[in-house]
Amino acid sequence: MTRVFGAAPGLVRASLTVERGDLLLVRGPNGAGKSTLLRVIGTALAPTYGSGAVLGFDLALERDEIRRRTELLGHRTRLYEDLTAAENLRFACAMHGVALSAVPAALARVGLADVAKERVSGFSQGMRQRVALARALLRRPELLLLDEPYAGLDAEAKEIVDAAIAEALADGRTVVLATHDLQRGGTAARTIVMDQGRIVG
Amino acid sequence: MVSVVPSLWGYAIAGYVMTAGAIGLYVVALHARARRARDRAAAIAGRRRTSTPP
Amino acid sequence: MTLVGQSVAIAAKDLRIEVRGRYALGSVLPFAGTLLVAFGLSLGPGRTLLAETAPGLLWLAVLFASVLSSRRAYEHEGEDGALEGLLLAPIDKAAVFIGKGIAIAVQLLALELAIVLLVSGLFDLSLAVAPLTLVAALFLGTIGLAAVGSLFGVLAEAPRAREAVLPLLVLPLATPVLIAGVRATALATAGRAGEAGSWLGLLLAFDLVFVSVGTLVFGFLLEE
Amino acid sequence: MVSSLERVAGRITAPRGERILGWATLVAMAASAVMSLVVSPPDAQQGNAARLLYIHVPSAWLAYLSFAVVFVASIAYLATRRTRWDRLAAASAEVGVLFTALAIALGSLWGKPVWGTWWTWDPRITTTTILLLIYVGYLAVRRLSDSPARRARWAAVVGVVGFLDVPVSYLSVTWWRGLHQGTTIRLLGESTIAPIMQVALMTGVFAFTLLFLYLVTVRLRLGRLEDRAVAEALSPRLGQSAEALLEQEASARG
Repeated sequence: MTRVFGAAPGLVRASLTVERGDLLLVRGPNGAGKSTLLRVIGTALAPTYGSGAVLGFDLALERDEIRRRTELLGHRTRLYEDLTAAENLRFACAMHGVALSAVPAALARVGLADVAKERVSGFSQGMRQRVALARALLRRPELLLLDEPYAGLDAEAKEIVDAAIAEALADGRTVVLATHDLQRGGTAARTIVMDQGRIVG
Repeated sequence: MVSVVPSLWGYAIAGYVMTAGAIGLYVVALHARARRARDRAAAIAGRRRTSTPP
Repeated sequence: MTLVGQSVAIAAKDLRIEVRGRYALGSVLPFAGTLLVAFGLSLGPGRTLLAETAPGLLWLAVLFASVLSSRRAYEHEGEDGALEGLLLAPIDKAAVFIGKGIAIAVQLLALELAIVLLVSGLFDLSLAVAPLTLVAALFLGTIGLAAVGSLFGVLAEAPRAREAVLPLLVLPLATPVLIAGVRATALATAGRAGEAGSWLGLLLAFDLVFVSVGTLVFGFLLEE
Repeated sequence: MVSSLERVAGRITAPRGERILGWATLVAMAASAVMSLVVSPPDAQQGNAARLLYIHVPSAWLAYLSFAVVFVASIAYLATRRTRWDRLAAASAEVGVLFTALAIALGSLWGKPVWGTWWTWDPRITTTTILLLIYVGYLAVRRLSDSPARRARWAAVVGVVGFLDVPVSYLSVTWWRGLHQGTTIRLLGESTIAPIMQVALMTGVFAFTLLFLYLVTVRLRLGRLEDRAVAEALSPRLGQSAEALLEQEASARG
């Protein structure tokens, strides 16, 4: 699977297979192509050359099937500033066909139950990451793609992320975790290292 | 009185000169851009062949 | 969730953000008001000329308001990359086009209410003569402008998009709406509403073309 | 059917084919010039200004022909994602802008002696002006994105929507124009033009069409060279010829 965009190739040669139910850890310096790899797997970015299959569905032709079963958590929170935390999640429910009743529980899990009615514009970066995490937990995606989920989080929030990963793995669901955080990802079944758009380790 | 047919050659000439000029300039520009693009591709390819070890 | 359900959810979200941000009330309406006063200053103070050009001035204000509202509809998606969220949702991308179109249309209709009142006050446009035809013209024109704005507003979010790309795209394409809208409005306010039928038909044709084609091709604009 | 079309197109665009087309265009244009300026008589009322007919009508014809080519190429690109359709759309659009502008300039130049003013909102010229603005919008959209695939997709959408807008615009302008002044004085003049003039006009349309083919062919070659230059800069990392990779993208999607 090769992905080149603009003049600078973001990801040159990456052939990769992940077993279901595994935790894959992706290491590498900033700009090594980790985000690009995750965005291509999560169908946020179409590969310029080459092809791939995620959860058995073709990357180019069956994107909606992949999107139904995948959640991509990137450093951009994709939230609406003028909406409250609850409203952001309720909209996500409408888009993904999830019952609205799941919202309170998801917010509670990330410790934001008390600010559910407040607008995201007043939130700190850490709180926004938590709302994005809550949105990811709204449904039980078969494939969880986490791109630097720990960035900007306090210790307590990092625990929540670990708990979410552990829960997903317990359910036999797959997680791909890209992070610098060396203390995290201990239980990874496989680790790959990336540098300048290539998988080197 | 013979109706004098207005010659109005001026307008016709102006139109033809403008058209010929515009088309001529465009053709020249196209060929120039084509030559420049070919040279740029050749230059890059040349540099690449010399820089990568055989 | 059906296409309709998704579209309504997106429209509701857009309108809630719009009400919270009060962009239409806060900046588009003042802009339209300034525009109308400027028209008056440039064409006035002779009342007859102003009364004659009033339909044109009204629709010019509506046209520019539609461009501003369309850009705004996608601008608030861009803040934290929310547009990518819509791309990743397993929904029919046409729902984004329709949902945003509805939101833009609703805002435009609200703005038009104010613009019409302003124009009738400033330029003696007689609204009571054939209100039904006038409302029909505004409604059909708004659907057309919302469709074009919803379709190309997403391009204004492109990394290298300059301010002018949206008006440059929308205004030429919206020529039929401008012409038919102005003619229908002029006929309605001049008591010759009976003759406005053909213009309303033209507006309807424009709407059908743009809503259907927009629904078909919008996915290509959003796709990564 | 499409592949045979592409084979024919392949032969035309080979360098030798381009040169032959070039010479044929030159001969046809010369013949058209002789017919228009020498052989056909001046018009009874408009004198020699009427000779503008032989370049104004072919230019306007090319303006609409090229946008129709952009329309078809845009649909073909959206359906197949092959970069050659996008290149054809871009080539036809660029050539089209030139002839649209020429048609408008010639139309108003011709209007001056006939109507006494440069611009009279004649329905056809006004619609052609709207067409020019839509083209300018199309070319602006082509400069919006850095990723070739995205640029091609966005341009294709504008190519499709823009083309569908033209008939509705023409209708609205014609109705709008028709209100103020009976039947507009048709540029061609009410009387059917003399047979010799019709032959001159046909020669002009034929010559301009050949010219269009030639210009698009050269512009296509330029498009390929420019894409290769970009791909060449990337290809060392990929170790394969860029052209093969660009086509692989299409088959992977197909």
